[in-house]
Amino acid sequence: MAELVTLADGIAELVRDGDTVALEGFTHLIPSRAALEIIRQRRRELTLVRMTPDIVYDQLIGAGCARRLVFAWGGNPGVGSLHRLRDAVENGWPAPLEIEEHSHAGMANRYVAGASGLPFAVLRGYQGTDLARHNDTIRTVTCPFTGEELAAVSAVRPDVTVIHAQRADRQGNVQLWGLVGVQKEAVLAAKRSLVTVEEVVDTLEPRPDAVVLPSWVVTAVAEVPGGAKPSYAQGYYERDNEAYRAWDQVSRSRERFQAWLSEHVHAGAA
Amino acid sequence: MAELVTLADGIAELVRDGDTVALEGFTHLIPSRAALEIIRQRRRELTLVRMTPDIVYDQLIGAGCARRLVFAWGGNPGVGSLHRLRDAVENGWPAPLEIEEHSHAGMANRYVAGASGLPFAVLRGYQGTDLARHNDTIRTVTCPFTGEELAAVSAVRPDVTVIHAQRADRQGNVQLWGLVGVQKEAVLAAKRSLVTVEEVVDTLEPRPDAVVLPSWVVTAVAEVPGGAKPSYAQGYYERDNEAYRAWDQVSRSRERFQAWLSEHVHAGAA
Amino acid sequence: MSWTTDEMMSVEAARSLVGHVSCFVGIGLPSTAANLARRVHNPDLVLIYESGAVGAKPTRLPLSIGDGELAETADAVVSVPEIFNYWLQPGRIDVGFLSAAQLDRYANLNTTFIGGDYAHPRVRLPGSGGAPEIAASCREVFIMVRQSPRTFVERLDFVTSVGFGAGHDAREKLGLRGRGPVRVVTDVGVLEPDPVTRELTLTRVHPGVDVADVRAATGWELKVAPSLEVTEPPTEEELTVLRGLVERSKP
Amino acid sequence: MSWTTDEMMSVEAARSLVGHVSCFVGIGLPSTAANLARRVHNPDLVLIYESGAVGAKPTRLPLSIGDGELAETADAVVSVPEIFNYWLQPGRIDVGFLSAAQLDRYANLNTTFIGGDYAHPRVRLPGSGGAPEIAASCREVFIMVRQSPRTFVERLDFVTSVGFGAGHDAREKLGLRGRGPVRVVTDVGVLEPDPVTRELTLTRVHPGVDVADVRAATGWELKVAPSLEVTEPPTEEELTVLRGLVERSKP
Repeated sequence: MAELVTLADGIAELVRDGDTVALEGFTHLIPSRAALEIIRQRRRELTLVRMTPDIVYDQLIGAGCARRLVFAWGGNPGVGSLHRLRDAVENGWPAPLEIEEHSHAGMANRYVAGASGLPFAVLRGYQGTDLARHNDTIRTVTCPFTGEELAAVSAVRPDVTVIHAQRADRQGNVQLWGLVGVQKEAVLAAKRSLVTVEEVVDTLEPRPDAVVLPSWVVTAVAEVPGGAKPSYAQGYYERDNEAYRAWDQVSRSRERFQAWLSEHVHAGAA
Repeated sequence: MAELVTLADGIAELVRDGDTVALEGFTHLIPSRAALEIIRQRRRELTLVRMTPDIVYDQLIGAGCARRLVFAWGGNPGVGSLHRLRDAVENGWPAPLEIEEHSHAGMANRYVAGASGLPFAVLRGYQGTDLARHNDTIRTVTCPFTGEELAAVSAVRPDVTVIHAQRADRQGNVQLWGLVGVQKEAVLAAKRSLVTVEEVVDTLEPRPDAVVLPSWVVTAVAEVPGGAKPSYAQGYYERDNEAYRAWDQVSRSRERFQAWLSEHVHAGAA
Repeated sequence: MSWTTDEMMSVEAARSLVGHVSCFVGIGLPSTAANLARRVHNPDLVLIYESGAVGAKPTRLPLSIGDGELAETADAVVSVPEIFNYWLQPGRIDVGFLSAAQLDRYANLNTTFIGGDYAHPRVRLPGSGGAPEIAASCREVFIMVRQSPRTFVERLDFVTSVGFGAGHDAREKLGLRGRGPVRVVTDVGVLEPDPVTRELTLTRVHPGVDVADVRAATGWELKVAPSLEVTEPPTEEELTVLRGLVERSKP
Repeated sequence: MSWTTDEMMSVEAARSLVGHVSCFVGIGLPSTAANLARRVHNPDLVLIYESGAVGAKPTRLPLSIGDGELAETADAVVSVPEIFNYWLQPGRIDVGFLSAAQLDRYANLNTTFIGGDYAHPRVRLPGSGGAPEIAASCREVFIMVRQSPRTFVERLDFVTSVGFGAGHDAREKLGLRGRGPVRVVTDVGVLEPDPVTRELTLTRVHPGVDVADVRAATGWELKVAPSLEVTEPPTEEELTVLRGLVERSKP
């Protein structure tokens, strides 16, 4: 059964140096505050997994937490580049970053395989592209009925998955709704999981388009109101598009980024 | 976009002699009235696909509509045998019945493969059982990453899938909720689909645990209130457990079954 | 209070669920035992039905695995593919609860046919349903079945679900990841697999049952544990709750 | 009314959506065109976003493919694995709408990197996202991209998404089932694949554009259709709606 913890304790307990860590939330419910806490606790050598790295991974990469990035689309949605990600890949700053790159369909199916206890997943994908040339987690498999050759991707099994949800009850059952992305699969594929939530409530009222993760498949829940900002939490607050645009400026130079780090993440740290 | 039709027209148009037909609904929302209409229209040589044949397929088989049965569990839930199914398999009455038999996990994944446009699905299943000995749609596949051998099942692609749902709107968008079984997959795997609904409404209010099938993936919708009886439609009526018990008596003898056919299905037929 | 052999079987099976988090429940005897356990022995037990209800809390025994009350009281309702792929297959469910028409000494199960051959069976049974993968993937499997020579057979007519195959490490060699059937609860006693050979061994008889009765109800030369125990009789609470549950579930 | 080249491009792309049922929409230029089409050219057009919104009806242009309004106005909201596996992969979506940083004469696309090599790129781009499978699986693909020699290149630095591979029947030989990129709409004209070689051929120029301008904006020796047409200028309605949409979507 999931334990109710503080964010700091949850990250301290569940995210360890060298871990493979997935922070998921497909444009909605991105666990932004949890990412900052990982930076604040100065985790190192992480393999970061995420379909759309977004500004949360730009921050983690710029802060030097990552050794490797597993992803499908690394941009600032609707704005442009992730400058810290680019600086790491193009210039090795602050450290070289290995990349393991997939399509969305491939990444989604890698989580599905992980959640299903299978070593791989099959899809129609990658044919004719250059992606498989640089990635050993993309291979082929032959249909035993038709002889057709299809793409195979290896399962993703994170050491820990972190997601943000709207609610949990006091028993640690988690409820999220709206665009629910790949979060169920990412939690079920992981060895451990931490869910930050907008609020802990007595009872989870059933909602349309809701996913419920029962307490017994979640390791820990932390109440973190606003934990997805500047992403959004449907029913709580909207996406702060201006903050995404502003990040473009902050992240363009190493100096401004480092100033932001000191001021917004490490200031007041113990 | 789905067309609104009468049940008789929908069956006449979409279910043809020799078709592979899936009637789905896993213990809930079973399209019982549609099954009776198929019998009434005297379809022949059907390949009937269904995870749990239930009394609807007992009726279709007893009435001589089926050439082949593709299934995973053929009983009267909570009551006992399907006597017409047994009579066909054990004694070839009213005609020999070929069977293609899977586990639930295998059948569910065959629909998933069909809905996904893949020729097969991979699962951990069947190892050590006698099922694959009698069924060429169960084979093995080797993981291209780990070398592990896993079960492979071929996709199911029905010519037509028939399901029952609570509601549709006038544009033919379909909404079902509660235990939604494998109906989405069965419709998306099929070439054509017919959905019977409790009612056609102006607007589909969002509901917890609801699945929506957009009009453009459904061929036809027929308003058939009570169309799932003696199964149930959550929010409309409960399961008529007594009718399931009573079927045991009706179906035990060929004579009583035939009397039931004349009286309840063909009486008043054109 | 006196009790029937079926009641003793349900009570003893329910007791087996103490200390477990989650249970994949079939209909019939296993459903009675799991629902009794949630009332008396393990109130937090998570009941999972293959119809897609995760954490169902039925007030009466469902006649079918898809009774409406299962969805209405569940923590989460998911599709049938999801139940098998995301919940059962990865081995996250503690206990799978099965019954069968035939069982052999290695706890392999037959629910497919009896007599004749596959193409021309004497008695065609419902088939596998969820059983093969429940038997394969749950961390442990409990079996409930009334003991008789027709049920406890030397050789199955069909292997629908695998227990320990041909014994010893046959199960592991098949790549099955759950521990397999660790307990068979019958109306006369309890059988458990030998740690080495995996052959089912009588470890417990229910009150009033002689070992000779159990042997007579077994279609093979039954092994008996040297330290054979006698099951604790049902308590008044167990019987009261069980009977209330059955009563409430009558049509 | 006068108009910009970007406006002409959006209007012409929107017109391409007449007669189609469903469109898989990316963000940026394709989103503008698809939303314009739903307002002017094809009110029933079903917009599908990879974030899981099927049948979204946004009132303004979403900045991200996951803006809340997409889910709130959708006919159905599904998970990301489902969008790719059940909706995109089987080929049930009519049109996939893509853009790119580089495109070659066979309409193969690069959104991965420019310059240097994969391990040491000069400019690292966002990567593939949903594009490879959109390009593979939609019944048809429309591409929107501003035409310049830096974009319309002789040779891609990386093949992220396949158009017609090396031309002729290369696409079919790869097993891709959708018809591939049937139209490339740019700010200067429209290119379509030659029926045999599949090489992109200029079939239409926008009003006021010379063929020489288009050639100058193309990094290979551009083929031009003998019966070159001129695009109808944007109507007042098209421009009014487009501008309203863009205006409403400003931060």
